[in-house]
Amino acid sequence: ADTIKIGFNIPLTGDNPDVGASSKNAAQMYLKKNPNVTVGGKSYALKFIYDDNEYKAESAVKVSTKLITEEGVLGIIGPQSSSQAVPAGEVANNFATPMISPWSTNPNTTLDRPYVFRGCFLDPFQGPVAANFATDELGAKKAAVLYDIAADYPKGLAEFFKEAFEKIHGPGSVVAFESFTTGDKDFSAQMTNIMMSGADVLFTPQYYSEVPLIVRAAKEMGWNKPILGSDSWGSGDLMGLCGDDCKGYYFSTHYAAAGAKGETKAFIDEYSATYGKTPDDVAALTWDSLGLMIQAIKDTGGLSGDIKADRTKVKDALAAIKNFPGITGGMTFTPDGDPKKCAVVVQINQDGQFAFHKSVCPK
Amino acid sequence: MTFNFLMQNLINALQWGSFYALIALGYSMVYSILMLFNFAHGDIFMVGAYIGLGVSLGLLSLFGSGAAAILPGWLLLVLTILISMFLTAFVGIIVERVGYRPLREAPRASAAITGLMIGIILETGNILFLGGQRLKFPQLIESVTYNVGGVYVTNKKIMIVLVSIGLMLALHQLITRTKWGMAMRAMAYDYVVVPLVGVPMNTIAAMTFAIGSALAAAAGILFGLAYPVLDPYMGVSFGWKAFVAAILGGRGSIMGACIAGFMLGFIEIMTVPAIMIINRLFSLNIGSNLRDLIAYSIVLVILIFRPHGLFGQAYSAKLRL
Amino acid sequence: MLLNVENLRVSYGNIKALHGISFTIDAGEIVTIIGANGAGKSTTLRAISRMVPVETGTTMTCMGKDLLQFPADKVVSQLGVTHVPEGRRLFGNLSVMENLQLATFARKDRDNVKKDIRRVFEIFPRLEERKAQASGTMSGGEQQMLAIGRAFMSGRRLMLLDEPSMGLSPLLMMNVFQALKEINKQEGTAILLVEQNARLALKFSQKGYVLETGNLVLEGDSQTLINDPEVKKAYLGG
Amino acid sequence: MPLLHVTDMSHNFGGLQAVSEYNLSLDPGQITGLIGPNGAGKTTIFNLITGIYRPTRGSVRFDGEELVGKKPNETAAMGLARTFQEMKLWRHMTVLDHIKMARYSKLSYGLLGAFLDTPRRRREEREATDLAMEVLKMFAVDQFADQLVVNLPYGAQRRVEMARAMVIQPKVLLLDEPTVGMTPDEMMAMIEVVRQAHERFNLAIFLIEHRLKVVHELCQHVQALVFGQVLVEGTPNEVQNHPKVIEAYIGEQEVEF
Amino acid sequence: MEETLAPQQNGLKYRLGLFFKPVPLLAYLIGFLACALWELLVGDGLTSILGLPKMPVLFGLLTIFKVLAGVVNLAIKGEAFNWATLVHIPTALIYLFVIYLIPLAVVARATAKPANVLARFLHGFPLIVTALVQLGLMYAVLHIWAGVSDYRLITLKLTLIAVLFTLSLNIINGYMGEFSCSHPGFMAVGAYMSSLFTVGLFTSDKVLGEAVFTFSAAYLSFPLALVFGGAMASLAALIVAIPSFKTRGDYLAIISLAFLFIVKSFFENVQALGGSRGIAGQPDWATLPVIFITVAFGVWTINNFVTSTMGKALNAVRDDETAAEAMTVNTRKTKMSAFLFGAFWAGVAGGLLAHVLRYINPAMFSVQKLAEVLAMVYFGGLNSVYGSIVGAVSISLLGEALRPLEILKWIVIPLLLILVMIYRPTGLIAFKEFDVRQVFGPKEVD
Ligand SMILES: Nc1ncnc2c1ncn2[C@@H]1O[C@H](COP(=O)(O)OP(=O)(O)OP(=O)(O)O)[C@@H](O)[C@H]1O
Ligand SMILES: Nc1ncnc2c1ncn2[C@@H]1O[C@H](COP(=O)(O)OP(=O)(O)OP(=O)(O)O)[C@@H](O)[C@H]1O
Ligand SMILES: CC(C)C[C@H](N)C(=O)O
Ligand SMILES: [Mg+2]
Ligand SMILES: [Mg+2]
Repeated sequence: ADTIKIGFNIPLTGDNPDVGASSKNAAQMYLKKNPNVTVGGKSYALKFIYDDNEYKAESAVKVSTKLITEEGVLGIIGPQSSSQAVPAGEVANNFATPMISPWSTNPNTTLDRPYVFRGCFLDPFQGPVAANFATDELGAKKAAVLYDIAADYPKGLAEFFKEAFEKIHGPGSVVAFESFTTGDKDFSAQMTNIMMSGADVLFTPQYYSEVPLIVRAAKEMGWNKPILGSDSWGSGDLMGLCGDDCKGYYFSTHYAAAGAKGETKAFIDEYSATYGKTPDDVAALTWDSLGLMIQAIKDTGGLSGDIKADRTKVKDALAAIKNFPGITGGMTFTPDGDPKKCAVVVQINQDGQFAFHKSVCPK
Repeated sequence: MTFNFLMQNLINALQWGSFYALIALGYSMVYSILMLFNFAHGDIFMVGAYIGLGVSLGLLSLFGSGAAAILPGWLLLVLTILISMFLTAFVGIIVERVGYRPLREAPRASAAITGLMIGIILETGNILFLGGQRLKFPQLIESVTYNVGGVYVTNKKIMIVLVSIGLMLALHQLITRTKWGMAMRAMAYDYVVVPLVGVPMNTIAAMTFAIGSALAAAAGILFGLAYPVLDPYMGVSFGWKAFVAAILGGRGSIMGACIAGFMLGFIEIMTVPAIMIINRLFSLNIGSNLRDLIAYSIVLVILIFRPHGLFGQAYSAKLRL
Repeated sequence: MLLNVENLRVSYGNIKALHGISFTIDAGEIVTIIGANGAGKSTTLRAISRMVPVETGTTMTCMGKDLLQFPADKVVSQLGVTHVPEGRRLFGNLSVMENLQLATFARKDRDNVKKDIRRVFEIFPRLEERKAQASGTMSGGEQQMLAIGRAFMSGRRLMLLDEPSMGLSPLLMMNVFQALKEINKQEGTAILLVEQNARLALKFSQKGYVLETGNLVLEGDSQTLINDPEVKKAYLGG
Repeated sequence: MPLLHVTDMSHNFGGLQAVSEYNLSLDPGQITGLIGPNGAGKTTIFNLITGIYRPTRGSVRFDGEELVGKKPNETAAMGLARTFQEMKLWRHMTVLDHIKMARYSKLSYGLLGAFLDTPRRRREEREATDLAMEVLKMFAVDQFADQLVVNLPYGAQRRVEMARAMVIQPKVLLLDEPTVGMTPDEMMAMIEVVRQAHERFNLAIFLIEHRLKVVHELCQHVQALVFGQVLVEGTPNEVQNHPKVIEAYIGEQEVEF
Repeated sequence: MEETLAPQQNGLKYRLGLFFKPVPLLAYLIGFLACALWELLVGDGLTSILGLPKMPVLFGLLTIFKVLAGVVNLAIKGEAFNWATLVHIPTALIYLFVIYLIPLAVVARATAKPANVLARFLHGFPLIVTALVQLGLMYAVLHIWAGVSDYRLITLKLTLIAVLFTLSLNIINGYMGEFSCSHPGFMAVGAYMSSLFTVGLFTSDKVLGEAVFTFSAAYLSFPLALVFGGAMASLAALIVAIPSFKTRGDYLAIISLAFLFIVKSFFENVQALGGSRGIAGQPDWATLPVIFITVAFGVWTINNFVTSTMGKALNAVRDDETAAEAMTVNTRKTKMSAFLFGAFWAGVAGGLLAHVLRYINPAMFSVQKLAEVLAMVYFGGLNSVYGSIVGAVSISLLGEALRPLEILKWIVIPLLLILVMIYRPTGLIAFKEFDVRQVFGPKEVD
């Protein structure tokens, strides 16, 4: 039978191997469920190729090139993180191959790149969501931010948050804007500054692995005010690492696992049954991005066999998708290739579940 | 703000410095005795932390935790530390046997490369066996925060600082007062003739690695208590920074390595409040993100003015080629 | 017979340094090996102290025990065979005292150690003056004394001395040789001496061997060798 | 005026007075010997003259120019070549490269020439090679030109070291125990080599030796150094028979070297 | 005095060596050219005849490891494995033999005589003539070879850059014998500064603003950008070079490591250069010919330097600094030139890298990069141009070929390196002089 190949440009080693593992898990689950796809009346076997980008930009470029020119994939899923997605997107666009980054929230990933799409909202959207939430629901007038300056995503989001918060409360209302560097484990110096600043809330758009350390440092310094996080908190492992320390805090994210319904619940149940843990954002977004890609392939109405022409067709079909029913929300792409998606704010409840608190949708 | 603020940071710096000191100590053991860069040391620290994790989980399941505990937490902690130090010592011995002994005659830099590679293997092995996700280190003892006049101190911080100072003093005695220490220093100077005075060289080398690795394990467990998230790459930056501290302290000086470790921790932590104070004083707006830049510029300047480290003597040895 | 070496063969990679030499040393005896540069003298000593591997076919026994069964450090600590290498090779970062103490690493007889150190200081009073000095900063002669003292501390059934006179002033050289003779007499230590200064070495010893490019070409008691015209021509400067 | 003129030079290491009030005047073509017990400060004097250490006090003049404060490569380039007691050779370099290296200060092609392989560089390198081969022949080590020095017999290594110093085309040659570790035969050969070099280039030589035979054969003038101070100086015979020298250095017994 | 053991006179290796002894580089190049053309002609056909899924791009290694990876996954994770793919191992080998090894051997051996004649003829002219001819031929081979697949092309480009980078580090770590950790920092400076030049001046960009100049021949300024990057890297190298007068060995190693941390932190913090987000959108100027010429030029100048007496002073300083000084060597100038020169080429390599990837960020120039380049230097061999070429090429290719092994790759590569270090502690081809005349010249057989 003919095959359709989809490439995965994901980090299986390097700083965040679990991100790659989640993506691969979701993909394998998808493949098991849908081993074949029918396009224009013809059945194709799906084939996924996972390539390791080592969580490095340089490698991500090589992997993209390899997937496109070597493996002859029809489209690429990934990279997950913006620091790889930005350079890899350039390659995909140059080779006119559709690429969907499930998780990259940096605007530059898709900007001016017709072939590059993403499966999530953007930081310029998420930043204000968090700022508004802090203002409206937490009653904060002064905010502190703690972020990793060396990582693309936290830094971007921290800046968007600051901008949005100061727009509401005036310049200087972000009273502490503290940073550290990737790999740092000790946040006591920054926390001491934050304690002194008199902030009402701490916003920290950090990876779930750093959150427990930050929360702990805060508590050890006597911090008893709210802490607000972002989509990077939303890993199934957060609670395993953080334990009771994180309970009661809020974060904005792509979907709320606890109390999910319908398709989303089905996905969560099946994933949990297969891999023994709740799917995190990456898994859910990878699943959706894969769904988008397959949908677009189907929408082409038939493949010619000429891979170059087919890629363009897939891209056009992707751009034309309307209201794709993803498990993380409905998706329609803007001309830039970004979906208009609602963000969810979840609270970590006393059972350690990410409980849906509210949903914020773009206007 | 000022006094409390400074005290608080000082205490933070002490704890952070303890880790650098402990790890630099182990690094410096191997370094000053075999004159080898043990670039795998950071990863042995990681392995030590994971072994500590395994041991403590094992002990907890044996003796129960929380209300059902048969033994008090501190005892479990002591047991965990001792058992893990013992087990990690073997990792060190294996690393020496496989990666360093065959290279004793080789250029030192080649051994540095083997060290790097062993480090990568340890990291990758961890991912292979444990799947790469972060693991939580169990909190064997209840964390208690004391508020001393507005300065927050936890019992763990105190313990960590004391344990590392204790280990450092013990090791210093070992190196300067005992025959073993003498043999280690002799080996640093000229390993070829060590057997000629009746000293079993391989035993000394293995011992050195064993002690260094055991120290790394102790550091790993204390680290797990203070920062309970373990990941396979947690040793990498520690490894390089211990390298900085070990040499900054001065070649062959165990004490020096330790003090340099504290100093490095101190510089790293204190630049943040220092920047803040400077900002206030001169109403500037320098970000605390310049920390690494400033901290390592200080290291660089120290070395320019003290080209042989803080406590090292001048020497003209070069890489053994 | 203290040491019996038969068919000793050593090579460094492709270079054959010793082609199967045989010799013996009796207890308390002073034996010298003379030969040109590169003849293989140092290699012989290194082979006995197990610093270089020997080739198959070699047998070496010390007091009836198979020497090849002992690793380098056990040759010192269990057989009492010590080697003062070419160029002294002290532990320059250790003090004089530490150098001496380290040499007793494997010794169990703590009381005797103190006595022995006192003995070394008697033979070389200069060392006692410099007890705490880092040995690396001492002058060549002082270092040579310490090297002998160190060997004395670690075992003294047989001392292997590699060019102890190298770089020493005439007076000091005499002192060193006197001290060696004294140790030999009082402790019954056998000495295997390697020297460029053949005349001195032969005068000092009872038995001599002449080594030429890895082969023993001549042996006999030292007095005979000194008067041998061949030896005279080749090694005693005419 | 003497070629090398040292006046009241002193030096100490920490508390140790290694050299005190040392004086030397060496005329062109003169060979002066320096003897003394181990640790007397002989090698230190060499190091002070050549600029490896900077004397605490005193002056060193060479050809009328002050040397104190100059770096070793500068004093060497001025014509002050030396060998080392422990023979400092470069393990990974061939014999030919050793000799050519001593031409460093005479090369004028500059870094750009080195990077770009200019004709000038090629010419200068060729000239250096030719000169080096000539010198190697003179010291009878030309057959080793392409070998690494570590593979050479000991005596040949000594001669390479000497050849290397000679390529600088020095006016003064400082030799630190050139015959140490040699058999009597090799020692005689070395004496011959030194003598030839001396005669051919009218070199001034300053020589440290423990073997009195070498001193006798070569030197017109000898200094005996004890504890950093010159005890006696004069002709070899005068010095050797001086009771103080016998007491401190030679000893009573009749020894041959 | 010394007897050398006679080499074995009858081994296969010996006889093969004898057979190929008279083959000059020129003939090998002709052979490779034949292979590349042959592949162009029959590669696709042979691929389908052999039933290979895709034309093997890295000499079949990738294909073979893909199959092996399948087996491994089956063994350790029980993942499904298509046994039919096992046949790809022999077929990939057949491909390797039919397309490369056999034609190469046959053509190279067959043209040995005329090639020798030609090489001897060219040898009569100044070196530059034969160098240009042979490099031109080499470029043609690479061009045709890489023309087959863009993956080959990017692998080749990055490999060439790695060669330059490795060699530039070998100057300091191998020839001068210091353990310098600052090289990724130099590379970063070069990458950023050349990007500043090209992106800042000629491209409209969010970080660096509108293009200052726009004209169609802007790419002609690329060499200038590279030189600018290299020069700035040299300038930055002063920070490491000056302390090297006073200190050596391990202390210098951490000075250079501190430098690396500082550079990384600097670029993370300078928002005008994109901060941690980096700079994207470098113009696509680093084409294969540009890289080839730059790398060839770099290798040439580095080789010139290390074979000159000026450059050999590095060895003298390494083996015994006191003796070097006593022999008139200006050790300051020597150290300084080594650092600045090494940094210059590292900077140029950085500039090329930035324009191949067309994206840079500070995280790329971390200690990981350091570990990588150190591995290449020490694997290939210290103090050797050959060594660096071999080290960079083999580790780069291996890194790609082992990709299918996924995470196991990071067990296999380190193990391999450890083995090399144990059995050849100074690297595969250490302390070997690269004599250009001899390499390009005819092979005279007696
Ligand atoms: N480590 C080594 N590697 C290779 N060859 C060596 C080594 N050591 C010695 N040799 C060679 O072995 C031979 C014998 O050397 P050895 O040192 O035993 O001579 P020797 O008689 O002690 O000479 P010397 O009087 O110079 O000390 C020489 O040819 C020497 O070059
Ligand atoms: N760098 C140094 N630091 C401290 N002390 C030193 C140093 N160099 C030499 N000395 C001391 O200075 C004294 C003179 O040493 P020097 O090497 O000049 O002696 P020498 O006359 O050459 O002896 P030998 O004949 O043994 O070579 C010795 O006591 C030595 O220990
Ligand atoms: C950490 C994740 C939330 C990924 C992040 N959105 C990025 O752009 O890198
Ligand atoms: Mg010898
Ligand atoms: Mg001396």
